[in-house]
Amino acid sequence: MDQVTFQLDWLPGGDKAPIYVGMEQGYFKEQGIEIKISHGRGSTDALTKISTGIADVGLSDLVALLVAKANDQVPISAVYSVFSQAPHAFFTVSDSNISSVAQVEGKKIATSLFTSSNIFLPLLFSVNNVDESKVNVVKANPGALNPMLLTGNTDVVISWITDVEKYKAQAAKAGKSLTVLPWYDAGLDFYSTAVVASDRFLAERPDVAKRFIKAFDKAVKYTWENPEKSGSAVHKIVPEVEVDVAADTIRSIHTLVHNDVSKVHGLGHFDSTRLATTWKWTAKAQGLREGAFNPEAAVNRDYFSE
Amino acid sequence: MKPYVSFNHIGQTYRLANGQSMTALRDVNFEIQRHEFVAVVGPSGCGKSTLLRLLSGLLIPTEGQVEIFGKPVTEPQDEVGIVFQKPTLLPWLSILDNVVFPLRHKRGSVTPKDRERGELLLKKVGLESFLNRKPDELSGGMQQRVGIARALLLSPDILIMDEPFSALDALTREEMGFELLKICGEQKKTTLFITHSISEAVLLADRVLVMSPRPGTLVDDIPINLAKPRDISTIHSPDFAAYTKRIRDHICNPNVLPEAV
Amino acid sequence: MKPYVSFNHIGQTYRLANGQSMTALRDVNFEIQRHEFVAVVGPSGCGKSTLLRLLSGLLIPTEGQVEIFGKPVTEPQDEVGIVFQKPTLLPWLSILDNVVFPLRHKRGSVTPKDRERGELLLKKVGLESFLNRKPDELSGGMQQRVGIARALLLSPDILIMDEPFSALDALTREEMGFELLKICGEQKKTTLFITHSISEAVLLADRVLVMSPRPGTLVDDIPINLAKPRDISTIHSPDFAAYTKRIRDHICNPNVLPEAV
Amino acid sequence: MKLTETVSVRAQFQKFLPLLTLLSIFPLWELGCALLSVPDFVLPKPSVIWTAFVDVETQRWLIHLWATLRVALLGFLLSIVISIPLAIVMVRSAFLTKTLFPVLVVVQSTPVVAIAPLIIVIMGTGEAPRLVITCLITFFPLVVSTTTGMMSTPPELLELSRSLRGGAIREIWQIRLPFAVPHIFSGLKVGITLAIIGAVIAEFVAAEEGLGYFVQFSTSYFKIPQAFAALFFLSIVSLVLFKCVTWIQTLCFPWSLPKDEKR
Amino acid sequence: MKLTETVSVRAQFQKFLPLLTLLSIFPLWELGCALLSVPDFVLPKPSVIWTAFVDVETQRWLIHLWATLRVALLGFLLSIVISIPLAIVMVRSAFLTKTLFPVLVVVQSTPVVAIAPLIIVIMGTGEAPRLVITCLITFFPLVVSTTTGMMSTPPELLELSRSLRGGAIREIWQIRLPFAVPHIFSGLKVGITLAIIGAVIAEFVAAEEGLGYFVQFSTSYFKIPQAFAALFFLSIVSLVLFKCVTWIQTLCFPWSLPKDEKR
Ligand SMILES: Nc1ncnc2c1ncn2[C@@H]1O[C@H](COP(=O)(O)OP(=O)(O)OP(=O)(O)O)[C@@H](O)[C@H]1O
Ligand SMILES: Nc1ncnc2c1ncn2[C@@H]1O[C@H](COP(=O)(O)OP(=O)(O)OP(=O)(O)O)[C@@H](O)[C@H]1O
Ligand SMILES: Cc1ncc(C[n+]2csc(CCO)c2C)c(N)n1
Ligand SMILES: [Mg+2]
Ligand SMILES: [Mg+2]
Repeated sequence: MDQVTFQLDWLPGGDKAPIYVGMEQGYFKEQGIEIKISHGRGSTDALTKISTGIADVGLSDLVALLVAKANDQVPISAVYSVFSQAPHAFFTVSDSNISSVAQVEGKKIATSLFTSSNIFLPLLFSVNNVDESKVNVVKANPGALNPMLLTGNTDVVISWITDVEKYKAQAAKAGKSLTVLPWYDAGLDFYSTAVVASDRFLAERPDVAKRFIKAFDKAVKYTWENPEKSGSAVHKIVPEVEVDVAADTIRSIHTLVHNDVSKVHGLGHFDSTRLATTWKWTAKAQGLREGAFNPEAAVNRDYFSE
Repeated sequence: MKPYVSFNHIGQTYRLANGQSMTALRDVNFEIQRHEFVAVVGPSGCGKSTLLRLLSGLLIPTEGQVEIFGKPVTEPQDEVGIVFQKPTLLPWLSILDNVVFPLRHKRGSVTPKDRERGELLLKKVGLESFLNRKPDELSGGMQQRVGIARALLLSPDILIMDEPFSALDALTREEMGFELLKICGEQKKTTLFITHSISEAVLLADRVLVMSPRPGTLVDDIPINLAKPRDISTIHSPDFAAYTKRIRDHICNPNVLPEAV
Repeated sequence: MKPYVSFNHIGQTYRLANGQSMTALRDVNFEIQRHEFVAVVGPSGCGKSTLLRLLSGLLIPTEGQVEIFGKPVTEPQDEVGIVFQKPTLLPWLSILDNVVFPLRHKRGSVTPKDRERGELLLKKVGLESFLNRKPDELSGGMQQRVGIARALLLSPDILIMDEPFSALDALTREEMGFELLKICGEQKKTTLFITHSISEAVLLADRVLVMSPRPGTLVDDIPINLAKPRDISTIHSPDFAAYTKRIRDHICNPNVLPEAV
Repeated sequence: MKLTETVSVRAQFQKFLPLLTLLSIFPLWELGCALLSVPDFVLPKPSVIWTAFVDVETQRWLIHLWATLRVALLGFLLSIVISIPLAIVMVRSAFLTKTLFPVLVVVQSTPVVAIAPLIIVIMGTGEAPRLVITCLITFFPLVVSTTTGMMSTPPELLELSRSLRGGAIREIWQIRLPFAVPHIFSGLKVGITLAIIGAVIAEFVAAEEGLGYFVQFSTSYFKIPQAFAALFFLSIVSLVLFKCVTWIQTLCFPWSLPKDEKR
Repeated sequence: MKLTETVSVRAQFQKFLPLLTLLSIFPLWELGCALLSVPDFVLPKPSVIWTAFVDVETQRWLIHLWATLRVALLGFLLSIVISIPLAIVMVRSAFLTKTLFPVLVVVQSTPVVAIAPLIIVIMGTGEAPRLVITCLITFFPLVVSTTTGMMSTPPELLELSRSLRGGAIREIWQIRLPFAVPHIFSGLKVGITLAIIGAVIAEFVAAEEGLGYFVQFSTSYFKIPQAFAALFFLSIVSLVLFKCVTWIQTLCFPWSLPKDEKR
């Protein structure tokens, strides 16, 4: 059995189901791989752990990887695209009468202190002709966002649609219903969560890497075909995650995985043009020179073939 | 005449850290008249300091009652000035500030006039050139004298002094003794004075109480009928020798070193 | 005969907290022979305790040099036992543990035998029934006696005692004085003994040093040629009276209270 | 007879009065939340917290509890083992004080969350980084209070030691340290609560179990009552450990308690 | 003449030796990182940190610095204002001690980040919640050390006070508090570093600027050298504030310093 340490980019949940599904369905065992999962605290944390050899492979936002590579040549490559759309979204309560991104002008928006969403916000505004100076953006701890929204402390919050089920559950208890305005519907169109691997892992155990990705791909497909079973797979390994919340999450982020992009280019594949767009947006948002880094250097297509 | 201070069948039993208890005083019974100067002598550990703490109201007797002018003493009284056996100075205050501390502590602030009075008292105890020193820069005897000056600051009606001159040399001791007598006479104080010096007790006191070893009881109560005002010539009177002998007979070997008292 | 202890033109100037400085001793110059018992008397604040701290090596003189058997004293010496003016007991140790503390502090541990010795010494100072008490449960005089017992524990060659009997009553004081003489005689100790009692100094010492007021200097150095062993009858000898008078003439008013010393 | 019984009942009551006062917080809290209709996702009512508490299996609680407790206690011990010698060294040497103290201040005031990646890279992902983080958060008050205690030893006791030529080690061991016991325990009291905070913060940064992890997990799922149940559990743990420290002091160093408390 | 000059040069050297020793960390660090080829995103070399430092405009630094400093100092003052009276109250009343202390322990051992929603909903996202968080993190060591200091006042001094019938307030004010000054300052020393930590942690709860915010911000964009530059800045601030506390003690309460330090 080959040991592989898998690094989550956050705490366990329905959006991380594939790795648990692969373990529960025995896909990794079939490939002679034993998985050890390490929880993460954001993409940057995951990247650090993978780059220093604490984990071999894991999840990270592709944008975070591009930034990290542009800033600091981290020895990591993206090998498999999980979410080909970005999960960033505005959440608002239904009675606020905000039904499009453009309507946030003149409103108060609460966002997490440190989320990649923040860097794309100015871009979103300019694409949708929102006057940035007429929007009141406040930053707070992520745990406080939904309470702020539900108590009327803010009109809109910025979150990810991976979290929408958690928001909905709490909103339901407060007798409110949630409106979700994904940014991919408002003109922001790029890759998001990907499987990334340390270059050392790829170089030293190329065969293991290939087998891992094969199994992972199988798990991704299974996950979005069987949300309920996938939810219980997560629950079995992490009892704190409830089956139905996980299943609902899997269902609610279906479009992040199965969408026009994946239809055209196939699940898991990185398309050069979309990759270039992703970097262009990122560079612009981060104030980096577009030519300073070639995004192709951040992906490695040698280990995944359908 | 109604007694000014009275100890009514006082017993004091201390609780010890190890859970046991120890009787320090047993059935102590005496009275002090107004303006009387009473000296207490007795062996080490017999309960003299305990007596002082009882009269000062810092300690409530486990048996009996201490009364000042008929009122039971249940807490410290305003009209009492105390010289403790240890100097008990505040290390962060200068000598002068230590002397005027009772006023600051009672009233909240001191006026320049109070400080003048403090200076005067420090002069009386021979420390006029040490006003601004800190206590730990003084010798043992000097610290003791600061304690005496402090007790006199409030012109208390009742003075309680626990071996106030024990760290002083012969000359200073004698000067301070007569100074004390003068003050007590002028200001009509009632005084309880603990000492190890039998001759000092006889020379200064109107009455000498003699205590037995632990548990302390009174073994003698001797009125000293020597002429007043007392001065250095008093010690040459034959009565003086008789008194000291009587006390010495109580607590000392028959031919004890007289001056070692 | 080579002097055992010598003070060579010693001067001591203290630096004060306020930046000024104060001369406590000036040109003090004397010697102590082996097995000699030297008493020091002098007014309060004249520098007696300073003298003690210099000999004990706790203080290095700002001028001159203290020597023990020809070797300059630059740090505390093993063969010295000290009784401080304050009892200086460790409040967290029992009385017995306080007495055997020097052994524990020097050697690291105490044997049951050491504790027996400690008990014996406590018996000698009359505290055999207080072995397991804590210091704050003792009277002032009792604490002082614990300090004396502790200084004797290591059978030091040189004993330095700062008013060791000041808090003791006449009887205890006398008993302890003769006990001390016996120990010093038997164990051939060299002793520096600070006291305020002139008669005590004459009765116990082979030589009495008399100091002047601040800044302290030696004003007289009086060999006491009274017969040995001394006992209570010594005080009746005419020489005794002469000696005490000579000292008293130095530091007291002409007709000072003799027993108040 | 009757009288003493009454007295004893009253004494018992007196003894439990603080506890009763404390417990009276809960009905007030419940009532306040209900009256002001505070939503449960802001401040859950005690009854709701209780429900959330029993909803989680006991075994899960115990797993999380044990993970946190282990790190907190080991980290606390580690920080004692480090800080007392450090304090001793600094009491002995002014040079080391001047050199080490700024380093300690820097270490203490560096937010561990910020250097967590560094710690994890060095120590791996096991329990070690959490121990180190706990220790980093705990040690400083211990060093400062031990140093302050030892420095305020009365000079006459130090002089006694010098006169006996007991040497530096025994001066520390037999005089300064015993004298500093009350202050060391004041440091330990602060330290034990910080050790728990430290363990929790370490779990925020890197952990797969523990009460802090569970709080974070619950919060990220917006299960606020569950998070409060975990916080409540955490408070109980803190109180018990705090009590243990004072209890050790009472048992082993009764003389170090203020006189009033001894009675 | 020559001799005294040499002595004075040596004295100067002695004085700066600790500083020199401390500064020698940097070349060692630089060298160590280079030799072990530690990647800059794990532990950047001092030279790289320096570059990152100068790359950020001075004005940005000042904005972040001022935001953190303001909250740390105000929160610190607030916690002094709260904890000293609390300590006084607890020294006076055993009942209040027994009732309040558990509450304080609970408050102290509650990770503030976990109750962020509560704090923000009640106080918004302005400076107020950050002040409160700083205060919550800082007050406990202050309360404990002030209480311990006041409780260890020698009984004879308290007896002096009682004999003068100065009353409870003057006993506290003129005897217990002055006696406790060394211990209060030991609490303040711990407190000032915690105040900075507190301000930084508060910036994790809600902030738009500040050094702690900037550290996290830089980390989240993988600008590790920049994060270290901010951490470094933070350390300097801590050292300066810490020095200020000891300096205030030397200036206002010279008698409260250990004898050795006075010289
Ligand atoms: N706080 C205390 N706790 C327990 N026992 C005490 C306490 N204070 C005094 N004692 C005991 O009570 C007895 C009398 O003590 P006290 O201090 O009154 O004696 P004293 O006559 O003043 O002696 P001295 O002349 O030596 O000062 C002693 O045996 C002492 O051990
Ligand atoms: N640590 C110190 N700092 C400054 N001055 C001091 C210090 N110790 C003593 N002195 C001063 O030195 C002088 C001599 O003090 P010392 O304690 O030697 O006197 P002493 O003869 O022992 O007096 P006493 O009989 O009152 O104990 C005094 O004037 C005192 O003020
Ligand atoms: C990979 C990954 N990183 C962070 C979070 C946490 N998170 C994502 S969005 C959000 C709120 C505001 O945008 C929070 C807290 C997550 N779930 N997944
Ligand atoms: Mg007494
Ligand atoms: Mg002296």
